[in-house]
Amino acid sequence: MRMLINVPESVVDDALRGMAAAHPALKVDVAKRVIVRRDAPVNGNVGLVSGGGSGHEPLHGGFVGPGMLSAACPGEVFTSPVPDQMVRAAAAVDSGKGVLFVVKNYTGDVLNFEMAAELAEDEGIQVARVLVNDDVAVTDSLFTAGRRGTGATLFVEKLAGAAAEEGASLVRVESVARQVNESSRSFGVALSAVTTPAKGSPTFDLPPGELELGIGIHGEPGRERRAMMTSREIADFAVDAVLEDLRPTGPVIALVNGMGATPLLELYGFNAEVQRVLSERGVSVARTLVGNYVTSLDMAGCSVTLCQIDEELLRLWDAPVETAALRWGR
Amino acid sequence: MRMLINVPESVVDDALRGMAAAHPALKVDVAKRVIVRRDAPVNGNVGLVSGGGSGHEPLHGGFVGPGMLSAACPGEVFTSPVPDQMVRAAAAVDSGKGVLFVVKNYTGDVLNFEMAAELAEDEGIQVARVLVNDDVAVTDSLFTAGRRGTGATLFVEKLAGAAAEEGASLVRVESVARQVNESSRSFGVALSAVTTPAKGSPTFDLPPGELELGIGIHGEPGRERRAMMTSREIADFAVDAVLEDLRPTGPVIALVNGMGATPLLELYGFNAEVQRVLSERGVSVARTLVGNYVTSLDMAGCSVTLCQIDEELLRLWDAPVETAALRWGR
Amino acid sequence: MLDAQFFRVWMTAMAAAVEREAARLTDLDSAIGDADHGSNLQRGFRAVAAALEKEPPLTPGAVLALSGRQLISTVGGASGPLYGTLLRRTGKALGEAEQVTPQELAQALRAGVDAVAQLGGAKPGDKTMLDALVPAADALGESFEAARAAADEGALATVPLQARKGRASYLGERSIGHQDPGATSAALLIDTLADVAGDAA
Amino acid sequence: MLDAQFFRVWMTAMAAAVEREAARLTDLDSAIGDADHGSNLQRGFRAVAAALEKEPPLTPGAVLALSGRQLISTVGGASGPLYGTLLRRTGKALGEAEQVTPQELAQALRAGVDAVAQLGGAKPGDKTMLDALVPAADALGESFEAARAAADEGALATVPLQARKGRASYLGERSIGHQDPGATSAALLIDTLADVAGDAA
Ligand SMILES: Nc1ncnc2c1ncn2[C@@H]1O[C@H](COP(=O)(O)OP(=O)(O)O)[C@@H](O)[C@H]1O
Ligand SMILES: Nc1ncnc2c1ncn2[C@@H]1O[C@H](COP(=O)(O)OP(=O)(O)O)[C@@H](O)[C@H]1O
Ligand SMILES: [Mg+2]
Ligand SMILES: [Mg+2]
Ligand SMILES: [Mg+2]
Ligand SMILES: [Mg+2]
Repeated sequence: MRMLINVPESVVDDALRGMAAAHPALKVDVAKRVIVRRDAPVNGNVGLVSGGGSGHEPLHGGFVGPGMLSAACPGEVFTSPVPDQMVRAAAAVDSGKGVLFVVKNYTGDVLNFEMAAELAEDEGIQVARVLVNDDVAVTDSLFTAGRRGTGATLFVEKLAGAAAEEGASLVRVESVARQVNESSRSFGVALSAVTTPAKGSPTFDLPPGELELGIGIHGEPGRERRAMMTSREIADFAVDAVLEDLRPTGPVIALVNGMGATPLLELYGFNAEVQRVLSERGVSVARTLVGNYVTSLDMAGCSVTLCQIDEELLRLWDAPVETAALRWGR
Repeated sequence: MRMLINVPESVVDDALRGMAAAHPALKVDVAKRVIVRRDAPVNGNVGLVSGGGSGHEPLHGGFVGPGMLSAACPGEVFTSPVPDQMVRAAAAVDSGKGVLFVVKNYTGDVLNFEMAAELAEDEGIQVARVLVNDDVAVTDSLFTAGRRGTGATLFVEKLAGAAAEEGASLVRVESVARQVNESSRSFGVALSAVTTPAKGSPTFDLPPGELELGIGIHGEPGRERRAMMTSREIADFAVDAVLEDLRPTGPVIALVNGMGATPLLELYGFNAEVQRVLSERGVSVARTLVGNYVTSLDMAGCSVTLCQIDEELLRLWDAPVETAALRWGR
Repeated sequence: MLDAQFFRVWMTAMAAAVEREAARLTDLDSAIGDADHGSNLQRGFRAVAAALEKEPPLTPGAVLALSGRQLISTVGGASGPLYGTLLRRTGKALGEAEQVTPQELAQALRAGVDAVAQLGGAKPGDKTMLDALVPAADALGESFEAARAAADEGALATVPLQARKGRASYLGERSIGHQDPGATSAALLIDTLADVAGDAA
Repeated sequence: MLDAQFFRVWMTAMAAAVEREAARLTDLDSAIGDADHGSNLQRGFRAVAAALEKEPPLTPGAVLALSGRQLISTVGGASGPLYGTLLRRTGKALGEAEQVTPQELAQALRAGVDAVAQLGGAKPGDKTMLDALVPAADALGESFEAARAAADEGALATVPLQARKGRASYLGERSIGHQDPGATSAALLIDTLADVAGDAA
């Protein structure tokens, strides 16, 4: 095990203590596992709450702050949080205008947020929910749990967060979130497997010289294994997979995302290839974000997420955001 | 080889093209390998130029922008850039108030920046140089090339950059940089070796269950190999190594830095331990930065840098910065 | 007749069984999931055991309802709400009786299993815990040992199936050839029930 | 007498030798450095060969001076300025003569080596390229073959040394037992010189 940890059992608690120390703008309840922006509830604003298994940092805790999430609920590593956390988060951020849950489409997240929504409504909090399901590697059919939520989560949280910060109603914030999700698609590739603290060894065996196409963010194997491809070939494959499903008719925002262990140097090089293929396909790119944002612990690899935007979404993208991991425009 | 690249030879050029596409606020000359803030030269301001081998991203290119570097010169992977790049960068950012070169103390960087300074002065540019040498793992003696420059580079670039942005003179910017370097010390630990694109296999062999103490940022082995330690033990060791040399008499800024492949979840957990030992040692921490900032490609591991600050340095730290990798306070 | 004590022993024995089998469950989950099923249940059933010890409920229904609530509040993931609902709804169906017959338990378990199917939207054959739970609930009317056999068989029978629910469904055909972790832990739950019933008999 | 052609052949042969030995130089550098010495020199000597081909300089001094400038502008790292300075200063010391004697080359090389020592602050015994270059420059007065032997021996003799300059010095005692990559490439440079001189004779 090559991990910078104490014991597997305390990984999430330790990280939350470390976050609390690093980010005075966050209220971090380590025991209850809720990360809330310090000024919550913000009068007149809808609360935006997300959460999911840990191991995807900076998602979600790194996106809590003005212009993005009001609160995040980190679960155990790769395990969705429990309803108690979400209810607590909702109560902490509700200013009376209601709360939107941003839920990545995994059975665990869906079920736990569903229970939480019921409980929160019992407490008199108005709750709406939006499912993020952008991963084109999974067919959205009766024969799967539906497309997974991956990179588009960042877009949903940023854009709906900007709307919430402007004082938009719950209906409006929810509709922005839904539009963003419907306008976004992702595809991911792994160059190595993941080692979770609990398991201590790679979740699958990927010999050097091979890669997994169509992976998720939980160390699950992908849809297909292939011999190693170049950055150029991977970009062609991933972008085409996204475009085939998204069929954008206007400009997009691109997220060129690292899975955690791929150096930024390689990610930027990969971005050059992503931009090349997009321009070859006649897709214009309004904004690009390159970095490790929606990660899978120590997995090497990358994903591409495209979100088709209109003027309003572009305005919301450029709106100020002030979180641990995304900041601009104040 | 588990790399997201085309061919090893084009890694740096590819990355620069990708940076150019992602960051419209930067002028990236891919062929000449110079990254300059778009509004350079800024009238009335000293230019701040750094550079070094690639593979440490976001250092240095990710730190170019208002409030930090004016320009950066990326070399080949782990190879310092050539004087031509630095001269070009100096010419691009000099507004007549002179240019400060921030040089990490490696023989290659020192020699190339030295040659560049001579050439730039021949062209009528006033140049000062500051060496960064903060790594306490290397004894600063006649028997070594001197302490290496690692995490403190970020502090020097941020704080001297803030001074330059305020219009301080070259003498003043240089003296801030020197003070910051003298007030900073680092110690690094590797949980895995590095694989450079050129070599394609790990630079040294580190069996799981062992770690290297006192590593640099170029895949060099450390001073000592030990059986795996916990996050707590590593924090004790690293912080004590830094404190022994720094002996701070006032508050510090802490950089808890990932070497590239260590998940943010683990880094935050490590930060909790760093804060614990600092508080046990009676050191008060004014600000903390956690993340992958001064990296070594795909190395797993971390480093701790402490910089003792006074009120003026703290003010400069909090001053606005707007770069790809560090942003706040505008 | 089965009293509150019987159900407490069942839950405690299940907690011990999960400790024993956690690594195996996580291994199964790493083949077609995210390598956490063992530690998820460990966290949950430790909390169940602690809660039952702290304030032992006095009726069979209350034991299961409390256990289910503990699972919901501590496990997370897919299995937390699903197992939590299974026990809570089974417990609810048992009502306030101080003792219940095996027949009543069989009926109540059927209600719990139905709730799981409704919550998760899965059917037998989708390669989930239902592949062990549904046949077990059917056979429990007959005997504890029949339920054990049915659950074990159901879990084994997930190997050749292609998953249609949960994370394993992302793998498409690559999920074939692996035993479902949730079906395996469900069989463990029924096995433990049969063990406890055998000891009590 | 050695003319410009001789020096161009030397540099071109060195470029070929570096291509051949690049992996070995990088391996040596990975043991006690940062695994780039081979690719550094490859990049540099490819540029040297291209520049000499594009506009062949007409004097020995100009060949070396141009080669040195190319290394400085393309290599980076420690070896770029050091090898660049070596060739530039050796070239400068040769002046504008169209032909030079081996003795004159030996003297000029000594000046180049001194410049390397001054620039990098290293002395023989510090486990650097100087451990091959200094004895080679000393022996070149005698013969090309003596210089080859001295350089090779000097490179080999770096194995037991503890590095005091360059990256390898960070390793302290762990640098002992490895041959210095720069001393190895320096020996290659002198070997190539001796080869070319042997072919020319
Ligand atoms: N929709 C569903 N209905 C019933 N059982 C399900 C469903 N989805 C998943 N499961 C069960 O949950 C098990 C996985 O549990 P666990 O690993 O603890 O949660 P997660 O998948 O969130 O990591 C699967 O093996 C399967 O038996
Ligand atoms: N101060 C110095 N003086 C002379 N030679 C040196 C000095 N420092 C390093 N070297 C030589 O440079 C070699 C390393 O070159 P190279 O790997 O290309 O550069 P870098 O160390 O910057 O990666 C060493 O093996 C050593 O022979
Ligand atoms: Mg899980
Ligand atoms: Mg180097
Ligand atoms: Mg699981
Ligand atoms: Mg080197």
